[in-house]
Amino acid sequence: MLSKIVRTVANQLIVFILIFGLYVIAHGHLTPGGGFQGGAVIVSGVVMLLVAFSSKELKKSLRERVLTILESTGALIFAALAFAGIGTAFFYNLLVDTPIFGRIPPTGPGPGDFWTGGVVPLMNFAVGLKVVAGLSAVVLAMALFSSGEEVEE
Amino acid sequence: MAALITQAPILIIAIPLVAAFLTPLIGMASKKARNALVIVSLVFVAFLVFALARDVVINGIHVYTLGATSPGQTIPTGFMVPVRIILEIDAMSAFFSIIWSIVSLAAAIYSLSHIANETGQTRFYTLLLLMVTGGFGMMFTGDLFNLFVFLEIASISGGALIAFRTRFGDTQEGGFKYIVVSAIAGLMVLFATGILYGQYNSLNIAILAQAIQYTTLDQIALALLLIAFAMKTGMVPLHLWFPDAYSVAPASITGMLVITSHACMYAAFRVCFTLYGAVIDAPVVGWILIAFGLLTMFIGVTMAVFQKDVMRFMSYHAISQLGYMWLGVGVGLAVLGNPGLLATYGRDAMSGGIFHILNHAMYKPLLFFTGGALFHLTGTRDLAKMGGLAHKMKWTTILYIIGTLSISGIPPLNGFSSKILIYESVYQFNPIFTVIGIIVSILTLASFTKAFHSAFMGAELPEYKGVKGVPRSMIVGMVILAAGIIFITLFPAQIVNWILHPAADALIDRGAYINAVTGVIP
Amino acid sequence: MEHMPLNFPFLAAALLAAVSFYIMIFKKNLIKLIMGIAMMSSAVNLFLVALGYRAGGNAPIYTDVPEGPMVLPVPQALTLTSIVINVAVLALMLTMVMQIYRHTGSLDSEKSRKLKG
Amino acid sequence: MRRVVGLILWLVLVAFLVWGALLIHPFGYPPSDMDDYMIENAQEETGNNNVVASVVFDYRGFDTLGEATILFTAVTGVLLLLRTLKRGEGDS
Repeated sequence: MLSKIVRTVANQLIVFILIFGLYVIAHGHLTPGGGFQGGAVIVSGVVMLLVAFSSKELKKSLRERVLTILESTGALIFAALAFAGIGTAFFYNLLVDTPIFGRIPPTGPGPGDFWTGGVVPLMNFAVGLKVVAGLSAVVLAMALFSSGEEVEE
Repeated sequence: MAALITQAPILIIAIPLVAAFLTPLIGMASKKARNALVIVSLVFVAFLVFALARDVVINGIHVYTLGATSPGQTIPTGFMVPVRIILEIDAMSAFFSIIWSIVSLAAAIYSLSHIANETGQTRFYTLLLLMVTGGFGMMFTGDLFNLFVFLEIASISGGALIAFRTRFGDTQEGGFKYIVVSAIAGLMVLFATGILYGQYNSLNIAILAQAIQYTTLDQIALALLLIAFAMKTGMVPLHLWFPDAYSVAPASITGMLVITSHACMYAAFRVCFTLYGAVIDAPVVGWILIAFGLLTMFIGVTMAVFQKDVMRFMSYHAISQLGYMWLGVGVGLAVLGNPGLLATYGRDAMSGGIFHILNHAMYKPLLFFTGGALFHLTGTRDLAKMGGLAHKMKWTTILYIIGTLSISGIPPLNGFSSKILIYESVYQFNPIFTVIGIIVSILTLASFTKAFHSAFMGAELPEYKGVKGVPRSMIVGMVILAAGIIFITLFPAQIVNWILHPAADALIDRGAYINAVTGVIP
Repeated sequence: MEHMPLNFPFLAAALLAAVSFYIMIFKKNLIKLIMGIAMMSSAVNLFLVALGYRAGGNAPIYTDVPEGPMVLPVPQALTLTSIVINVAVLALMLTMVMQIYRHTGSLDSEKSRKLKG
Repeated sequence: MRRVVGLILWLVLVAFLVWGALLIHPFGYPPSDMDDYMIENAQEETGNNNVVASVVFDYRGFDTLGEATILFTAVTGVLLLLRTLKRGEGDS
């Protein structure tokens, strides 16, 4: 556990890291970024917490069980979105031209419209959830292991 | 049913995948439900594989374009090359997927009691299903980068499963070696993919096969691909990691690893015959495969003779048997440019090599499973410490004898049918190879007899008086494979006509593979 | 932009790969071996991205993009996939090294070799 | 002996790598049939302004599913290997 200054600053900073990560995930279909990148940004915040507080402290609020459930859920949402198009073909983008994220942007350069992309934004969210839960679990497990504790089954 | 067959290629990959994602959630609620999910999904996948394979043999190649407006639309309207990932199943892929579905089912059933006393079972089954996904993906994909992705899925899950028993140090080393070799092989495949993409701006195997020029860069890519896949199959100069990894894994996983090495062999065949088929310097590459195949056969068996550890001993035999397949297919490749010789013996040699893959996929996991049963009962892998176990494990003894006779090529059993096919055809190519093959076969029989003697025969040892028999699910897993062996033994002609010749022809006939994507009716 | 002399980015990727091969062949420490593999994956990623560059191109994103050609999108997607795959492989390899260290107390690939064959 | 063999192997590899790097197409002028199709049609077909996102999640979405699967595999593997062994110390 590091000094009180570091812990306080980390406590404040994590909010901004979360917001930035969510922004990167949410705008994956408009600007550079996406689920993996935004997820990695949020996990960097988790690593910061891990450094500022000890892994034992963090374990109290981030249960491995919860992380496993979240990761499986994210993966299942992703697979379900891919399965949704199986009426035509697996991975068919069936939300294009529908009310949900279905607008088609005008061809060529443009300002960008959030409600476009079909299933892509939803997949970004699913992947983001998966990456955050999965990589946090890995980082936490490694930290716990090297501090002599072991992961629950 | 027709719709199911149309969707079968993706369902075969996606069902184990979704089951793997579900396993951690269901495993928290109930162990029984989790085991049922694993077995039911694998049984359903096996059913789909058989239906699809039947359809492929009757109606020809299946293609499935992911995300297109219809699965058959490989190329977007008004354009020349495919932009989406295409799954392509010809008789060769169907053949390998049949093997994979049977062995993975047997391994899953075997695991039910083999790891019953361990912690972390839910994660074990999750990884097992992911490994199944990776194997099917490698066999079905028609896209080079997708092949790399599934290769990595199969090898990462395999590496983690090898290291499953974390309380032993050697499992960690074996897993680490496997994962390092896989990572290097994967990066080599990725390098080669990049080289081919940079020249032809496509990732589809059929389109690349159509466009390929055999420039120097293509030759470098070919070398990278072949070395990578040969490294993953444990060909001799690159085999040092192979027994270390195979001997320490749980026995069910070792059985599955044998088939992942066959999947890598499939990828190597795909590269040699389909991707580079038109331009490849066939005699040179064929002779290289033959030379390394013979070396693999010989060194594998000579190393096996000295092993005391039952799983290491079987791993070296696995290396040695893989040499037969390289030999058979290498002879086929060496005469690929010569239709006359190809018809006289080339096609038979290839069928023999492929037949040997089928046989090996049945008896080698069976032998590994019996080795695992020995370990399960005695807690040691050292042959010198075993003895008199036939009293305790009657079924295992019988199954071990079936496996031994099969691997040594004793006449009535299936190992003989494939070896005789290889010997006969290779004899016409070069008689010395046949002699080497027979010598290796005799050494195999001798060393397996010796191992049989030290593990099963003799008086019952006092320290194994109290042990219980082999649990039932392990016996069931082994019996599935033994039933496969007996089926092949009883109907060799049907197997050759219905499975092996279509598979060998699919390798030779690269035009059909390309036309299935480009849509040109020959 | 004119032709870069001697395909400089490809040469850089080749040299990075050469350094990583050197580490993998000659270094005995397992952590260094892992670093070699990480460097090799960086070399492959650099190679893939360099394949897709088009002279004077913009990023292939239509949101507020200036006029001009766009670089190829597929290599960028491949690189993204490859980066994530390498993260996964590295995580697993490091875990195994942690376990090896726990069992043998050493990171030397010669010393920790219990298996012979 | 081992060092000499390693050195020769390494020099051969480096020679091949540099040779390959010199042979590949000039930097900045790649062949681009497939990619041009994507750049032109991504907005219309997938509704994405970001062509890379449309390649990652639509044209080559299956790769991304595989990639997510690999991450899932690795996480499961890491948690499997670092698990506690408190229960079940029996024979395997």
